[in-house]
Amino acid sequence: MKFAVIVFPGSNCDMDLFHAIEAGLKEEVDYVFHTETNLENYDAVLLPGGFSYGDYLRSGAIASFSNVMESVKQFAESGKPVLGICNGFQVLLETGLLPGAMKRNEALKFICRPVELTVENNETFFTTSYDLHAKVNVPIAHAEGNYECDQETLKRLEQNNQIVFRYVNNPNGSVSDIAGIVNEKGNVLGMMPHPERAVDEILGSADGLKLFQSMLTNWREHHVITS
Amino acid sequence: MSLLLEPNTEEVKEKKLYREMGLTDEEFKLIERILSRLPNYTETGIFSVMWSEHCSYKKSRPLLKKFPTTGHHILQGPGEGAGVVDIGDGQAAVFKIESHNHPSAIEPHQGAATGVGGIIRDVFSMGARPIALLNSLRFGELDQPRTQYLFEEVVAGIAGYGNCVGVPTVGGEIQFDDCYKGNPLVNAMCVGLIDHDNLQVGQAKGIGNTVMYIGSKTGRDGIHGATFASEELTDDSKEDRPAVQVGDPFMEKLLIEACLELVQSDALVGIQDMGAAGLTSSASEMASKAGTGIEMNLDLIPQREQDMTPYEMMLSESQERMLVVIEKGHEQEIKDIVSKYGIEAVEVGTVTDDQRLRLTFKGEIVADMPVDALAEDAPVYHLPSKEPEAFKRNQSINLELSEVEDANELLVNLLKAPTIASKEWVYDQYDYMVQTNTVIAPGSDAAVIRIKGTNKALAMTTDCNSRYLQLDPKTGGEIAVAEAARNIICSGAEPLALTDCLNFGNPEKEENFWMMEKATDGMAGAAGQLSTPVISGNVSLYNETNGISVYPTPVVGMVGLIHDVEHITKQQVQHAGDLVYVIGETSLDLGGSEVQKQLYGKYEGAAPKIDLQVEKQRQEQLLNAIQQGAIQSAHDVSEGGLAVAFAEKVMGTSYGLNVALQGEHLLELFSETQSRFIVTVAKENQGYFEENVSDFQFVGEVTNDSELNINWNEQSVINQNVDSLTDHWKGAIPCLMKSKG
Amino acid sequence: MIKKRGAKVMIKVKVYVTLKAGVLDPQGKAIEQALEAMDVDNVEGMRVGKYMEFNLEPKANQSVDEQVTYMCEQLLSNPVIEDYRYETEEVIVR
Amino acid sequence: MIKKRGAKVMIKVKVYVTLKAGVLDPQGKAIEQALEAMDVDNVEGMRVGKYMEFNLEPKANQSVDEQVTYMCEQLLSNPVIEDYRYETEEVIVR
Ligand SMILES: Nc1ncnc2c1ncn2[C@@H]1O[C@H](COP(=O)(O)OP(=O)(O)O)[C@@H](O)[C@H]1O
Ligand SMILES: [Mg+2]
Repeated sequence: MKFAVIVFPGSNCDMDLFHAIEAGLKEEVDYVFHTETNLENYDAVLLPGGFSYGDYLRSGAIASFSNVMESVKQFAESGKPVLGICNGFQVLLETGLLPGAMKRNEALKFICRPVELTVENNETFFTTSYDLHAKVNVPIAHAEGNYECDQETLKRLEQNNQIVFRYVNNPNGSVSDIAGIVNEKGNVLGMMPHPERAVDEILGSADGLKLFQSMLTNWREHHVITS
Repeated sequence: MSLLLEPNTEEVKEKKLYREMGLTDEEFKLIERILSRLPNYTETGIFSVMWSEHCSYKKSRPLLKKFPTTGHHILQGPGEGAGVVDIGDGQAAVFKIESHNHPSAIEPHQGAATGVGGIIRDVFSMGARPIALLNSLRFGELDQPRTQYLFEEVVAGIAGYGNCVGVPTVGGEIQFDDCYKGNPLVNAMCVGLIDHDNLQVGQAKGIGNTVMYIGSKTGRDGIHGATFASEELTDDSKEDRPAVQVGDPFMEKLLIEACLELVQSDALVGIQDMGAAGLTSSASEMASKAGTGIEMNLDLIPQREQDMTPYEMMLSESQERMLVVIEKGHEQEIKDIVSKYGIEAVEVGTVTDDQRLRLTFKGEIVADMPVDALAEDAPVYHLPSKEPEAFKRNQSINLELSEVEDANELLVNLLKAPTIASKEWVYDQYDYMVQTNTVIAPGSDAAVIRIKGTNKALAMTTDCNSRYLQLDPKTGGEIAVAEAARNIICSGAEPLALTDCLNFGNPEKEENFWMMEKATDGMAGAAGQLSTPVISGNVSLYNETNGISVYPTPVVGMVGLIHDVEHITKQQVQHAGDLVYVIGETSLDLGGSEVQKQLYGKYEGAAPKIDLQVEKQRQEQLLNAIQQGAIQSAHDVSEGGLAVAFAEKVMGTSYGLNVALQGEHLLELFSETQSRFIVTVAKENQGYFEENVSDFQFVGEVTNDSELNINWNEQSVINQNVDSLTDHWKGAIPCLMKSKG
Repeated sequence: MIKKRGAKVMIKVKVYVTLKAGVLDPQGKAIEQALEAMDVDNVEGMRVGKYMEFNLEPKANQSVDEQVTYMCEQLLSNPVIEDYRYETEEVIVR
Repeated sequence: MIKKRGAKVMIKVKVYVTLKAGVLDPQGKAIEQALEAMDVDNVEGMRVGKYMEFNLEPKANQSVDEQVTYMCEQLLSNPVIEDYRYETEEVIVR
């Protein structure tokens, strides 16, 4: 399986994500620069965390206009998997690939710490390796992770089972403890916590690895492996 | 400001305008002699910043000479952007610490942020990828609204910058004492990783080569910042406000990636960041080091504002700018590399053979000075010093000892003292995990960063207990180095080298300079004894408000090598049933201790003694035992003594401790005797431990009932639920900050 | 407005971006609390937004309103949680 | 203004906080670049500031200007790098 890690100016978790795929999942992965327009050779697109364009104006806002995002939209529309982590999630919201918006954390401070999540939906392309309602330990590191959406949207998210991760102890004020959501098709996941920071016991948790493993397993099921 | 308004050459002399720039009459005469003519306004400004203490070390150089700076593993000592130490496999660690005290006192958020930005540039300008940040902070008492504001904004500034550039902030230290009220200290340290063959130098080699400017445009930011950093803060310092510059961490991140790619290009000859004194210092230092000269056309400098004068351009401290020298003819190659990152590279000058810094502007020569005069020949001052009255008194005082009514209450109060209390409120705001190498996060003795693709890891810490230095600067200086090494050892690492930031008051005051002499004596001695050469550092003087100086605060940043990640050791206990040992005997050392502050509200008496021989032996034995796998957890005993150290070994865990101690006076439980450690050892390793480590005392066992029980001469003096201790310890700072207003 | 020689007419645009009514404003709340801590107790409904100023060089083929609206909706505000309004004024520069 | 029964006169205050001239505005710079990327090429001098709105209940012993000035200098702006200005207007609530 071949992954693309998109690199925006100011992305700073791109290398971590790259490492998680290469050393953790042991699959193929490339950096794809924000100026690129061709994603044909990839089976999954990963939008990394960080501070694209310095988080200026609104986090993710400026990045959502970069060339590569046009291709990412098409990639997503074609049903292929797109994962946005932290700033990547914010980009997906600003691009409209996912509903809602991010506000500054309730406490108005950047928060970096390991948090506990519950897996609310283990039937998505990204979560089948988790048990339903499993408690997983994955770090957060953000200043604008306070997820906001109107009541209708929230109802829809709940009805379609689009809420994939919830915080056990809401750290940032997110509506209904939301930590991660998928689009209706289920092929675009955005989450504030950093699974790529939890792929190695020596760093405190490997719970994030299952997310990438789910992607691999589900991709294989749809692709006869020729070799 | 425009050219026309600038004073002419005669006015500079007659009106003694050079004084406002920080030059003395003698220095001005010297400049006249060097040029054999009068310097014009621009030249005077350039000399004044290059000859400021911040850039020239004219008052501290004689002290810095005492530091041991060499060793078989030292690849680069003081003199470049940062020091470099070999860590094997063709890799090296690059690190340096720097102060941003005065800017932070005026504008805490931007002052701290730009301090972080500057030290990161020092590291990647060596060709190294920045892999960790630390910071050492000093504030007044945290119940003061002004202090709360400074504290909150400094932390936010560090977080805002470090988090954005994607370099994890993994450690540091914070001390609160009234002497820092008006003059907080903000020291930032950066550690980088490099392959030997990527090592860069800030040199303008090769006559005819091209000088290029990379990064943000030049504005009128921080003009005279370097001089400003070399003056005392007075109430009207607030009028110096234009000296405060704003950082752009986004640009810095782009610069890091662009420069690390540049380093791979053979066209790159030399690179240096435009730190203090911006274009002036980078250009003259690069030329001076290479024995060449530089000619620059200021019309080509990218400018953010209209009608900038040569004076303004040369003295601007706009952030996120680099100066590079490249082989003639390869300009386009460089432009192509950096433009990928949306950055501009502009030809602004050439390397010449006449060892002069020559600046042209609108077709005229506006400055023409020998580079060595600027970078090397600043007058060096050997200032007079005098032993302060207080010193002798403190050595002879014998402190009256109050009985400890309630050791439980005293322990809780110590854990709630901001200097000892958990700093979680702070590092919660720092991204300490980005780059996914942080094996030991903030909250243990030293932070540990693994090195991907190897079995190795780096341990790092900053330390300085300035209370000891205030009472006895030499001993305090020794302790600062020893404590840093202790923290490194406890994490399972071999101390490699150190960087230091000398924060002192006005050196023209004889008592202050005496403090500086003694402190550096102590540090130099300890650095030698513990084989941790000084490979970089920085000096920050005039840390005074309205004549009151801060305590002598020579912050020590140390890096150690963990040869095998298996050796990584935490401060917290690991298993119930493990044996608890104290290494080193305890005496009644209360001078400068936290318990003295608690009970008597002041520091007096003699600082704790330290025997560096003993220190070294214990450190070596403990490290060896760790490397042999005989140690489950290790923690050094510092502020608050054994009682606090025992608590620190279990707080935040589900474990407890049962320990029994003997002594003369219950205050010994809180005494800050040096060279002590608390370790836990698995039963099966008891034999090995007791044979190979000396000066140990078996004191008890790790339990799993999360109770801290301490018996003193068969009496139970402390029995506390660990969770409630943890709440007090973690709650103290958030609580003070909430009551803010 | 008489156009001086060499001078150039520009449109000075001021954009105000605020959180939609009903969207909780953590910053506004924090400021109100800080004010109370300063014994300012007669403030209510504090809302914090963004204020942007810039000069726009008028274009022949596009009205100022068209263009500013486009900028606000596309980039300067996030319609999901924010409202915007703007003011324009002719100024003569240089 | 005639005060209706049960109604209450409040002062609606609008505060504009901007970076002092000459102080680097990285955010403004980034937005300009983003606009260029969107082919908006006729914008210059983008500066980003804060905008705050709130209601103030007039006090007998202190003028509105005194109070707003105090708030702006103490909390709402950072006098070291920012300027502020404000507008006030009487409104009747409830
Ligand atoms: N206290 C010190 N101990 C050792 N080296 C020092 C000390 N102060 C400054 N230096 C060295 O002097 C050189 C110049 O220091 P500095 O001006 O702070 O560097 P920069 O120009 O990068 O800011 C650096 O190599 C620094 O490591
Ligand atoms: Mg320690």
